[in-house]
Amino acid sequence: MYLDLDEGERAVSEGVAAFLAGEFPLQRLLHSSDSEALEAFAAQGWLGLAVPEELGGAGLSCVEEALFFMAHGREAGPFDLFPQMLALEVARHSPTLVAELLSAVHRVALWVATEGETARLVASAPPTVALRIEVQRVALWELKGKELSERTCLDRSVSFYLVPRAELRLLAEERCDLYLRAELALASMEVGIAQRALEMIVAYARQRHTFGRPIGAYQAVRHPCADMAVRVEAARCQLYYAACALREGHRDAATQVSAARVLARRAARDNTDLNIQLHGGLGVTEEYPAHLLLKRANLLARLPGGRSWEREALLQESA
Amino acid sequence: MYLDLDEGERAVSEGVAAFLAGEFPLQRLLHSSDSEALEAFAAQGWLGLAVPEELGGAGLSCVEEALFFMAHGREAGPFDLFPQMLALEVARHSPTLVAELLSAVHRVALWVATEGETARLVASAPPTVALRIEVQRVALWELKGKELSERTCLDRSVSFYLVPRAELRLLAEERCDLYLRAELALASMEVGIAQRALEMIVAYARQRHTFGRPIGAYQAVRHPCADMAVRVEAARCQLYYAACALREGHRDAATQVSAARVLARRAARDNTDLNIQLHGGLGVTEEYPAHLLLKRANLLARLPGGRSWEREALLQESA
Amino acid sequence: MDLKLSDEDLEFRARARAWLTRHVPKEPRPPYGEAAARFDREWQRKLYEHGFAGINWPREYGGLGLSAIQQVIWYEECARAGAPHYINTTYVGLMHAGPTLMACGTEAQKRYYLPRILSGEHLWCQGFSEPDAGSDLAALKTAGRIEGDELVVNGCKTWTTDARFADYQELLVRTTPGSQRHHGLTWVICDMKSPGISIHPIRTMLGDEHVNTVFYDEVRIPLANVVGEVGQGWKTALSTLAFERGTGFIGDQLALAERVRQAISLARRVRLESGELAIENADIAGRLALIKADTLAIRAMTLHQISEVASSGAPGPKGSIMKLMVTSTAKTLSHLVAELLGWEFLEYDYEGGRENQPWTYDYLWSWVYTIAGGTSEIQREIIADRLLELPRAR
Amino acid sequence: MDLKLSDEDLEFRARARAWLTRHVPKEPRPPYGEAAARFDREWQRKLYEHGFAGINWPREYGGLGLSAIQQVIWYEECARAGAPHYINTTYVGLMHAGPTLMACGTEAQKRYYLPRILSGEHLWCQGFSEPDAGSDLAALKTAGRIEGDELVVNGCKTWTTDARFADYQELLVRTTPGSQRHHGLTWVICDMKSPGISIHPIRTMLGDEHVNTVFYDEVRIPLANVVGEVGQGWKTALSTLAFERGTGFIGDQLALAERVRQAISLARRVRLESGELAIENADIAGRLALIKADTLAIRAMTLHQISEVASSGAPGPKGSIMKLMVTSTAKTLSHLVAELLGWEFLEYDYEGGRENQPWTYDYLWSWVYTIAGGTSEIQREIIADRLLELPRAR
Repeated sequence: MYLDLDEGERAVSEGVAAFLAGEFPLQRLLHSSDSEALEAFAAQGWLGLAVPEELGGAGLSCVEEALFFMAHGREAGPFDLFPQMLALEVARHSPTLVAELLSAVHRVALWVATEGETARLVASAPPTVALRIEVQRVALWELKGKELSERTCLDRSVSFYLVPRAELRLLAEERCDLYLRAELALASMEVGIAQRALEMIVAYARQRHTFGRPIGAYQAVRHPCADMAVRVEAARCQLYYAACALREGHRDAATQVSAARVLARRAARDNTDLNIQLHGGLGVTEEYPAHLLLKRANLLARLPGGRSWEREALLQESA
Repeated sequence: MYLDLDEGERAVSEGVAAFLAGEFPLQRLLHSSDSEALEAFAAQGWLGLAVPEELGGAGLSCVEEALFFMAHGREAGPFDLFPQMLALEVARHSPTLVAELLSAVHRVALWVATEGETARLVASAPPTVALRIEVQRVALWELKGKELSERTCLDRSVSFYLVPRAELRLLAEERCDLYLRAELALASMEVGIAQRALEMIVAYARQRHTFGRPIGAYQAVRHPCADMAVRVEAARCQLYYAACALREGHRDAATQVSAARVLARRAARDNTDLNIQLHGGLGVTEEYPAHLLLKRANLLARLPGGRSWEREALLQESA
Repeated sequence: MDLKLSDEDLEFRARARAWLTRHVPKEPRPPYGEAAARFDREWQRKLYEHGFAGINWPREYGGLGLSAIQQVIWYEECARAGAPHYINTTYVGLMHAGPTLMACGTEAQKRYYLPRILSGEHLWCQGFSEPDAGSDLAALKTAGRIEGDELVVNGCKTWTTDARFADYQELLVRTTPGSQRHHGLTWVICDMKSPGISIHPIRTMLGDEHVNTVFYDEVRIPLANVVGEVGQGWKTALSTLAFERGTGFIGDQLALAERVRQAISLARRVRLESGELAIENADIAGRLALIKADTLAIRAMTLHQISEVASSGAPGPKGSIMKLMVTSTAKTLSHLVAELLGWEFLEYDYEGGRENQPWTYDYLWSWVYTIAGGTSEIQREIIADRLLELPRAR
Repeated sequence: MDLKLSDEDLEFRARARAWLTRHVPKEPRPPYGEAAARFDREWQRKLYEHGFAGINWPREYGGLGLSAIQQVIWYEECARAGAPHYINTTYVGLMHAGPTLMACGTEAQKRYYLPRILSGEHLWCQGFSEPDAGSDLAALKTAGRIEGDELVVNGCKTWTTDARFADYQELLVRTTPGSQRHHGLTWVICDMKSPGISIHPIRTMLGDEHVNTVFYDEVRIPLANVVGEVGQGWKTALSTLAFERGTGFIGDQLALAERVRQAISLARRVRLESGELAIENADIAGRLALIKADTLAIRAMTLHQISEVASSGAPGPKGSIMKLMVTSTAKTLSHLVAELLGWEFLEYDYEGGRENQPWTYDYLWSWVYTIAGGTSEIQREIIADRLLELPRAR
């Protein structure tokens, strides 16, 4: 029983953090798109983090994946990594498909909703494959046609792609605990976002002055920051626990993952909100990155869409 | 259109405030009971505030009654006044009954719940009559037997009296807008409580020092106090509006009264909570009156019990 | 106290309703830019020509000289009729500069500017905040040097809404070199076409460019444009702010009720993930009911405030209570609706603005609202200082 | 990271569970007074005699020398078995005085006091806070005058829990006359039977008399009782507080999970005014789910904290995060249950205490919890100062 990062875990965590800070820092979203990002992560081998070694991956677990997505969340990293890496789990039984996903020959969008005859996908560039995450199954669908209608999203690093439902063909599906993997990855990104929001306002509060003092000397700033730290710490510790429980196959893994998700979503929502508010006017300007965290948190909060599942997992008799 | 106290209203408001501060100040509850209070109010003629002059009352309206109960709330005044004064409205058609209520020959308890075959009443002394407030009707019941079982209440100024349901006999009932009168009176008391909680902490924050400064100089105290003031002001203005709308027979009176009640209950709950918290250790001691406001607010919050009615009145199509 | 409207009030309401039904523009207001400013000017001119501009401004300056209650009635009828939102490019002129000139201007200033504000001929912008003087306005540094009968201004102002379309600016500058805080300031009317002014738009997270930073390089302003006295600009500015914090947002306060009505109606239509109608979900319904109650309270507070002003003459620090209530209720509302709307909420195109995607726009606007015009934190300080008279640490 | 328990851990859990099943007292603990203290002493002696006292205290002082994980396991098993609540009259000895003596005491002090704390022979109480030194502990004024080999104490301490039943007190006094703030203080062991001590109970709004004000009139304490150095009492006190803010509330943190389980089970039984089961109401269910998540997080934070201490050796300022989490979650929980319970909640008899009416007691206790041991406001200051390193204004 040890609920903190060991050396190997720290290496993964710092490795991805350094790569992201160098190549895909949060500020990139002020000026550029993420449409080429997948290839860069493919080239570094990050996509195969949790893919078995025999299939060309690094053979690590959902614990390292959680650390990866936490670091990713801190920079509001390229969104497409989430469906791409989850798709690799669905594709396990097809080495060809795994290879095509690992090399980003196939580009995976997230299929987030079905509106009448139309499927709504989210990705940063036109996809070839769509991943649908449901509580009972996670499935990969190939896009047959090229008929994509693009719409802008509040999180400008991605677009919506609307495709006729009939043009999607089932490629592979998985019915085990992949839904929990998805929830865990989302929770991880949200913890990263909440953490970054805290760091951003703390740095600003140290240097910005008003009425002759740094704003960090006012309790109106200090106390909300303290509450932000509480939310991050709670969500992060629960994330660690849930990741371990999932890897170790605990009976209460679903409950633990739900708790992690609920707390991470709350932390991301409240911390990105307060980060803007406590910055004052600067916080609402487009050139300052505070709003990027808010908008990403808004997108993630709606994924994969199983709020009543979360509640049931938390309130079940045996939990 | 004038939504503030005129001269006559101010006189009522200040009169009752002065009487209560002199005879029934909040601090009385630290040492004595309210069992003799009704007679004192009867002697001063306060019970007949809204009773028509031809029946021996002062002939004022629900607006003055709201001001009366706001002043009453500030001192967590004798609880029995609420059922007694409402009973007078139910008794309108029987001058004898009115006289017996006005002189406190009859003592009215509030019938708050029916548990199996037992009726649960609330009063500060053994009652002779019980008032039941329901959305569709407000009714007065006489206690036939003397079989009262007494239980202590969190708000120690009153007791619970448990009586067999079969021993209650219908005396009079009223089906018009009396339910709204009850809600309005409760909202008024709650506004008074919320206001008193604010005054109490503001006075303390001016004189109590910590770390070399009055605590009122810390934003951790100042800002919650400001929020308390916002809640009081919102609830108070809405109370005024609702009282006028009820008196003037506006179509939206139910919606307005519901809004007043919802905001008053929130203000009483949050302000009595913060008042204790911001006092620190002193706030939880029995000798300091902060807890009296909290406990009274707890009792009132459960009365008369129509939360879903309130919600419906606020969300109805035409509101 | 009573809610009775006089015969004049009722007659005014009927007249306003009838006129608005016929004259509210069919086409939506363009979201940004010159086209929006033109639209606002035209609507204002139409109001002026038909006798609906400056409801409670004195008749001698072109207003209607009506009561504050009739002003409320007007806003309610505008919200009901879907009339153009009154917080537009005419706002600073009508709500800041106009009242300030009435309180502190010379007779010549009043006669010249006030009717032109009412007719939509002159648009105004504000010039108070600076990059290092936001919440702490008295820290401003933009300097005005007196040379003969002119003020020569150098420095920079920021968060100036619609600076590009404004004809004039209410400009607060430091005219006493080396003066501290609120001493040595001057409030002056600046012609925005003066040489030496350059305007740099600030894009916000909403995607618009309403606000700007304005730079002043040896901008020359006649001393005749000073409002109040040279060196007494803080006093003049306080009257501007008192108005904004007093009754300057009444229209907004009342318009919120219409938004809540729309949200409740939305909750009757949309279904949650679980399949139930949103309105039937106890959590959603409870939150909506509370928002509705808050909105009714805001209207009651507005009427109470008007009644207090009518009897005491001054709005007092309760404007800060109102700003906290209005901005926090608007925020709670837009965040709740964001939950109801699903993917439609996220499909924001950054070009459509408030007209195309009102709920997403309102959601993003909720931070502007709780920050601009004095952050919520500053409003709480004002309440603690002035209303509760708590000891100060500053 | 991993959640795997070692064979020793599993064996200890099985042993603890089996023992507790057989030995947890059938009768409830008396709520107040001497009877309660006797009950606590007896339970502690039973633990001591059966080898379950001082799970992670060193063996040389009578402890079991087990790991922090096993300490956690012990608390979990106690909560599961309904064992007597460990926050009782033995708390200060076991959680404050004991750890402080281990860190700063002389060998003689350790040998004498520690085993007697473990065996329940000695009950301790705290003597830090004063009427004018609560949150601001360093403002304390109670004076200790050195005369020969004695300290003569005059003054007053307050909020002293269970002072009437305690044998000893951890007493913090000002021994350097005229010294300021945290300088010149001394931490000393005070025999509560010393002449000159008088104890005045403070009734709280819960109806109990757990806390007291203690007056000292020429109370003579041997200098040999000083823990740490004379004049260095602040250093000693910090080690006391670090322990309390570090892992001193682990048992409470874990017991909360059991309360949440009971609340969820209650929500499955009780019906709301509308007739539906509480658990089926979206508002109630959503709030309960969040409380459940917070409770799981508190357990995860506890394990994380233990892991950090295991690798770094020190608990750090995260104890303040824990206290905020635990006290706010407990408050949210008890306030939610208050809504579910209806009139049963209000039928509070003021004599039964926690045992008779646990939910109403917990509801009232929620304020004690967010105030005692450093208010929530002070905890936020500690986080801002020490964890976030924000600039100070104080």
